[in-house]
Amino acid sequence: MTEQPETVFRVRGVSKRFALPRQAPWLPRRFVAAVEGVSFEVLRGESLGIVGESGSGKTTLLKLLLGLEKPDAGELRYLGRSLRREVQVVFQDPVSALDPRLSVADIILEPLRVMGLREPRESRLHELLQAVGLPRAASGRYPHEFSGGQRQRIAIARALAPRPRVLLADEPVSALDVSVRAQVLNLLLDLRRDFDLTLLLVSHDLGVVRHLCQRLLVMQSGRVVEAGETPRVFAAPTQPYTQVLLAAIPTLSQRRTA
Amino acid sequence: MGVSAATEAVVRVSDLSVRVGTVEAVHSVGFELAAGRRTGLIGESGSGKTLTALAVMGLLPDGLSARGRAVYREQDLLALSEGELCRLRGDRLGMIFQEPLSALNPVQKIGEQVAEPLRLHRGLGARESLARARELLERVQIPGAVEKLAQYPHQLSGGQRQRAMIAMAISCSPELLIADEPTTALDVTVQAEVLRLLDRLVDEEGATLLLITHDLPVVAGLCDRVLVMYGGHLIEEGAVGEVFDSPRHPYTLALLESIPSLDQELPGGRFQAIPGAVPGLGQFPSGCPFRNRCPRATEICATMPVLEGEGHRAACWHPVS
Amino acid sequence: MRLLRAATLPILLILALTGCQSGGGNAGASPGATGKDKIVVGFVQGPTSLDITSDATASIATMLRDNLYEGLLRTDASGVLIPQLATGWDTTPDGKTYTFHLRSTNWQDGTPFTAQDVKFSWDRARDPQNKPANPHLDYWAPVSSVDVVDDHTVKVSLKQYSDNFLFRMAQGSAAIIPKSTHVVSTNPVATNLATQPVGTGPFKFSTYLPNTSLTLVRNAAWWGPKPRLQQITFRFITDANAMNNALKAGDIDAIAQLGGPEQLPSFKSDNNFRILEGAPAGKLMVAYNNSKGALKDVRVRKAISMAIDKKAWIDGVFAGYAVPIGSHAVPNVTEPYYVDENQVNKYDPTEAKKQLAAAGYASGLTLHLAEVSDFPYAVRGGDILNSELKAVGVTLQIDTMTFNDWLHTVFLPPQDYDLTIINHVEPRDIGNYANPKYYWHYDNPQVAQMVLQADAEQDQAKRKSMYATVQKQLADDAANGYIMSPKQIDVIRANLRGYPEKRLSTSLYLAKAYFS
Amino acid sequence: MQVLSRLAVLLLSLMVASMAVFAVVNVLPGDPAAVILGTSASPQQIADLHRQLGLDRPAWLRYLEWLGGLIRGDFGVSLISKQPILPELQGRALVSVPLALFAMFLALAVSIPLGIVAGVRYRSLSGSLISALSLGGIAIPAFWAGLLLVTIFAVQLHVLPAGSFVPWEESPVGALRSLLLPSIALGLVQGAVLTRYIRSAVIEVQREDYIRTARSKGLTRGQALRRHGLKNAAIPVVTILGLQLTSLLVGAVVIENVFYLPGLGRMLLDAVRNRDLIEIQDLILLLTATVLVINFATDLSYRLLDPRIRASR
Amino acid sequence: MSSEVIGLTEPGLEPAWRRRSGLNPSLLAGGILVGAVILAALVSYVWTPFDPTHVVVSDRFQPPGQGGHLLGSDALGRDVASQIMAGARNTLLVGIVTVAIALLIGVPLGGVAALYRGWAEELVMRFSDLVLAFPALLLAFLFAAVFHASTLTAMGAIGIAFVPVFARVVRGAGLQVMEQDYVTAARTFGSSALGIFFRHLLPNVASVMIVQATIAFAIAILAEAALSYLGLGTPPPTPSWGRMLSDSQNYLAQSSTLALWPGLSIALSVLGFNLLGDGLRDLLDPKLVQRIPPQ
Repeated sequence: MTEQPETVFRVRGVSKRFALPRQAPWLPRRFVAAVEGVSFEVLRGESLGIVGESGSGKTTLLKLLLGLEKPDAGELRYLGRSLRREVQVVFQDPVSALDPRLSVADIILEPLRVMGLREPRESRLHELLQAVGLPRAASGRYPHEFSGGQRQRIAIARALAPRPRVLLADEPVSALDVSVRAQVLNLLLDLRRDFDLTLLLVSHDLGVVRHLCQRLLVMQSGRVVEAGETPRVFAAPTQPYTQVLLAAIPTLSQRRTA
Repeated sequence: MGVSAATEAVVRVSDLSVRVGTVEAVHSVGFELAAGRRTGLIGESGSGKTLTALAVMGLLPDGLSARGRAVYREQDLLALSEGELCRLRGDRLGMIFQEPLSALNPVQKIGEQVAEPLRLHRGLGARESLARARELLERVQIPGAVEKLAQYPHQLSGGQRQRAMIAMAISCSPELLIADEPTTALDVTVQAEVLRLLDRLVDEEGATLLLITHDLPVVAGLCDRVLVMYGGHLIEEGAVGEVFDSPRHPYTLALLESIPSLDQELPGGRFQAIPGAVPGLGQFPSGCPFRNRCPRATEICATMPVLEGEGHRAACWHPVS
Repeated sequence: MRLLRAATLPILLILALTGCQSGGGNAGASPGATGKDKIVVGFVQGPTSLDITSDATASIATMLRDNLYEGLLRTDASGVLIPQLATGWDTTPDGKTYTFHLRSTNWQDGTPFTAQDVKFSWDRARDPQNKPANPHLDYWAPVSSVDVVDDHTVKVSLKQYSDNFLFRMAQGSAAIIPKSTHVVSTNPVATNLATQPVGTGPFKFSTYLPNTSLTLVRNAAWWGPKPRLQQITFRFITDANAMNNALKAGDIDAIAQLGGPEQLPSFKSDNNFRILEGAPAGKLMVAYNNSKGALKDVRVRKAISMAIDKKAWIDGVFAGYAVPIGSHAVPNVTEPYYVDENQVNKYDPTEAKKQLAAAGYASGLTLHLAEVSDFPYAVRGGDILNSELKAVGVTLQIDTMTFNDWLHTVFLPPQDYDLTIINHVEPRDIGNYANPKYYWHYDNPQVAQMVLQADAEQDQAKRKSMYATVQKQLADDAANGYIMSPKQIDVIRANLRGYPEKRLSTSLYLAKAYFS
Repeated sequence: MQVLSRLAVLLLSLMVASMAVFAVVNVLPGDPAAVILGTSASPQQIADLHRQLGLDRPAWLRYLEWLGGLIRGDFGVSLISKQPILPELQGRALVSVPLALFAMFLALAVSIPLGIVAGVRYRSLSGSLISALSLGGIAIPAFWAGLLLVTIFAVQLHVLPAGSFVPWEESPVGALRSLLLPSIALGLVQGAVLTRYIRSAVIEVQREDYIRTARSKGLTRGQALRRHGLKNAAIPVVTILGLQLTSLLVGAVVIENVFYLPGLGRMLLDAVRNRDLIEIQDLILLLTATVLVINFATDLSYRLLDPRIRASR
Repeated sequence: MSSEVIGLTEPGLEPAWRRRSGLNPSLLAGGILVGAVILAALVSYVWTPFDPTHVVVSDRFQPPGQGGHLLGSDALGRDVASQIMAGARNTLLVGIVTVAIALLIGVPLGGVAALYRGWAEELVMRFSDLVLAFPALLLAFLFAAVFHASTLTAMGAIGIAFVPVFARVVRGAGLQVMEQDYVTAARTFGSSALGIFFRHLLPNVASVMIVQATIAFAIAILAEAALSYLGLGTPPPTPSWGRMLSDSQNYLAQSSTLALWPGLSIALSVLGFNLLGDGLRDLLDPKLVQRIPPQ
């Protein structure tokens, strides 16, 4: 591990603001800043967690990374060959993530179709289904026939289809039942290892981030307030907000004393 | 430990079943809510926990029906007329709902909504009840209570809305307060504040609390008893310490294990997973609803075990020792 | 449930309103808006202008002639000529000079009526340069000059004797209009009568709501016996059914020329109403454009005429209240030269097909019908014609249009059409066949010649035989598809008296009408 | 501020609508003179009318003149009757406006109670019955309803006039009576539509969480619906009400022709039949403007009812 | 109510209490009525009891059942049943053409608005606001005045008046679709707007469109009937229910059933399409169907 780690994403002072609806045509537009002056780097092969509460700008940051939004200021670069192909995403809501009108096969192969990648589709499909632990028979069925956890697997399979190098996961388990979350998290662990993926995990669940991510960014109101190695941040948070955040997490060991 | 016989039960639920159309979603659930105690009702989606609470309150949606008994002070709530129930609801029985934005009337001012139970049950006039509403909003620590009285729900933040809901529910000092996932829609830091507030208020009012949640740590921090539901069955019940420290039912155990620790590494570097998925309503297996996901399941599990034990009870043929 | 009871509120309100009138009279005889000295008369069509000298639309003459405007003479209800603004007239033996002795009276605006007005009116009427031109320029064709003898005497010189002259001077467009007032320009002469009509008649103009109603009020200064009615309102109701309902509901007191005779049975059985069944008047025909395409061929025209079952039309269109005609004349006193030509081109679909085949249309022919959607008879006739022509292999394309459109495309240039269904209500209008530019484009010089000769012929027998020849020729040429002469039917409230019965004149003279 | 902004939008919409009407009538099909005279008028006639209408001047000038005239209250002169249009319009409005309002009143008076009952009891027989009735009501063309009403009340029973109009100045009661059957025919259909919308709004609102909250406070179902549900249910209904008034206005056009009422609808139909383009232009714009103003009013009342509505729609 | 209560969040689970088994009664009734109209129209091309335009005056006002006239004969002795059958053709034609016009213009407009947002959306919405200010009948009047009344002007006007309805529905539903994560995902793979429109947006708004089209069909029937009744719709001799009704108005005294059949035909087919729309709505459960002002 003496090799100089390769940078995948370089983010320098990136800001993004959104216009609010005008009160009247003659009044000036008002804006709200979603991301403000954010800088960080994502290194090849690492898993980076981005935590923060609602409104902290983590979803906007994700969209900026995906190229779905353009930053108003600052520099944001993907340093690989093709952002489209090499960076894929898994969303929070397994219902909205899959087009209900398409079969599982169509959904999983959609990136290949759109990108015009010439690959034996059939065999790739089976590979992917196997990788996410779904039976072959799933390919002809439709999203509504699957449970939340299974749907999230389908979404992951789709993300893996173009053989990405970076996987962005936006709250991948928060919409799932407690008892199935671990399955999906384990799947992410396995895939990261098997496919040598760089993982960017956006989550408000610190417990998940704690075990899935090596490094951590804490966001508050559009800014990164703390960044560091996960164990270090958990053990000794330097910023007051991080401390509050960590203290707020209910744990089984905190018992009410009647 | 167990509930001492001297403690009077505020509500005694027995043999409560809820049907969704033709499907039974809650199966013969029985439990007691002892006066002044806080009970956590735990379960994943589809476990029937919310239906159980709504059945007790007589607030089941159209098309759903409840059978069994829920006795409050010698009155079976399930047998009361709408009028009799209305006299209890909002006065003796309070309820807090999960999603404060949709649970508040979007076109009525906060003050009016908080004041309404007081007018209804205490016969207060407009001015008096609004003054009381202001006090209540202050009590739930909403900043700028006076302005908030005249504001609409959409003008409040999520946490403030939930506080307003709580103010509304405790306005008549209810004996029983049911909180249905009161913090699920909130951010972690706000959740912590609201839970602290709830904790304090329940203490001050001396109310009996039934807290419904899927979040085990929340129960650990707030409750002294816990009920665990799965597939419409009550599968384990007991004091929080006993159930969380030595769970009997494999499901409870699995749930507890699936919560990753914040200060220890994962055992074997992996999250503790329960195989399979939570089945949909009406698709649970017969007998023990957990048997198709349970590592201990045998043939006998096709028959539903009864809830056994003193104080700490579990419904399992092969309980965790 | 309280809410349901709330829903009954409007019902109570409705009951209150329907009840309002129960006190007002018996069902069917409800007075409606009608008082003792006011009358409301329903008309199918409103006037297109209030200037009687500007437009051929029959309703203008019906409403305004004799009520508001007057001429030197008029036809009474039975068609006899009687003096009006002229107290009498002298004729020279050669029939070429008329001397009219005028009544001493005033215009409704107070200015005196003089011989100058007569000269002005008729000189204007016979000058085609005027805009709008008089629709009946041909009425004055025989006139060589109109001369003022003195204030109360006018002399009219004709180029030759004209049998129709006096008759025509009794028609609407020959009404006298004031010279000194209401003229807004002199070259060409234009008046504002279209909006502010002034005459010498028993009623004067009050208000006009286009397409709704025209109201006249009594002219207290009229020369004749004071009319009993204080006010006449002509209400325009295009829809025959609405008209019938309006009469039944008491909204109107009379229907002048019933448009929908199919409802007569229901009036017949009701004592509150009287049906005035007049003599047949008007020529309802399928007019042919004799100069267009296949219709140039007499065999085609004959074939269409033979495809038409007059009985079906009489029953289907006028509920039997019509008599068949075979040429351009009707069997009543205004057209004493009438001969029955019904035997020519009798209904015979087989023969019609043969004629079409002979003309080279064995495999079919498509013709356009210009259908005036305002006239129920035209619409119903169109449906019948469509079916009858289909039976002989002619496809009919129906182009519906308003009467106004019809005037501007069929009747007036460009006169671009194949067939049209129209009821010619002007009496003694056979002379139109002398005019090849008339919209039928019937061009037969012999007929033209004979029509003119007949009018100039003083001998009654000779004249009649000439007209008979013309009628025969028109029938043989199938100049138009002559079908029937509908009977003039008015339905009036039973207590209405003095309403012109069995009227033959176009005008609806109401100076003597009153309610008993 | 927001209201002012909406007002500005309204004025702009009126401008654009007037341009659209003017364009359709004047620009699209070529020469309006030819349109008026029909497809086969002689060139001379067309040229004459062309001049008479002032069509030899540029379109934008004529548009501005027309608009300017409208603002000054000069609606021009009818091509057919040669009468000024404004007084005619005013007289006609005295028939059409009360007709529409009367029909609206009837529709509301019937549909509000029925809709609420049907919504509250949507699972029971009475609710289904009202629902089925209203479904039938929607399917019945207003003019057919008018015909049936005439047959029954005017032709058979002779209790109400079959058609035509007694002017207000002649007899206010008579005028009301002549408007009654048309209002019923018109209100029937609109009432049926409204009933359905109120019903579904009430059903919808009863399923809302805040109704359950209200009941958890001790309100009965009925109280919860009255105190918390109805105002919320009114929000979608008010939107419908705006559309409803619009369709009432248009429905009045048809109904006036069934009953021979001298209203704006008859005027419009006559103008269309006679191709009185100036009158058509005026009338269509007038009705369109009314629709726009109704929409504006709906929008405002929506704001009053719903505190959540902000600058954006 | 929160979805938790009835377990709607559960994938693959239909709320059991909705009694999905068996046919939805609205759908069934609507299907039967609409089917009857379509059947009548189709059969009328090859067979009607009589030629619907054939006049036999001597046979007029036959009561129903008399002389082989199932529904009687009209004032000119034409067979009413045959005219009703042939009139169904016209009714369907008008419905199909108007809805097709509205779909062909409205769907792309709404799609553009949903896909591109910004000024394109603004433009589409302002345009549809403007057109909405012209109710179908008003537009039909305008067209009739300018182009001469015909079936074509009627269909064109009604169709154009429906355009904003479809544009708005597609936009509304489209905006919802565009917010779905699967569209975001498609964008991350580089799907073009057109690709998203055809692959994701159109299939997902299809159910709304179907329901909306059914309702629009019903309104179109009413509007055309009203126009024909006023003489601004289908010209003679093509049989049309609206015109039959206006004809029958003249003979209410002779034959009261004459006004019954065409009115009933209109009402039943409108009812049929409305029921079908309701049934489809229950079946497909689209959330965004817009209301069209009737008549």
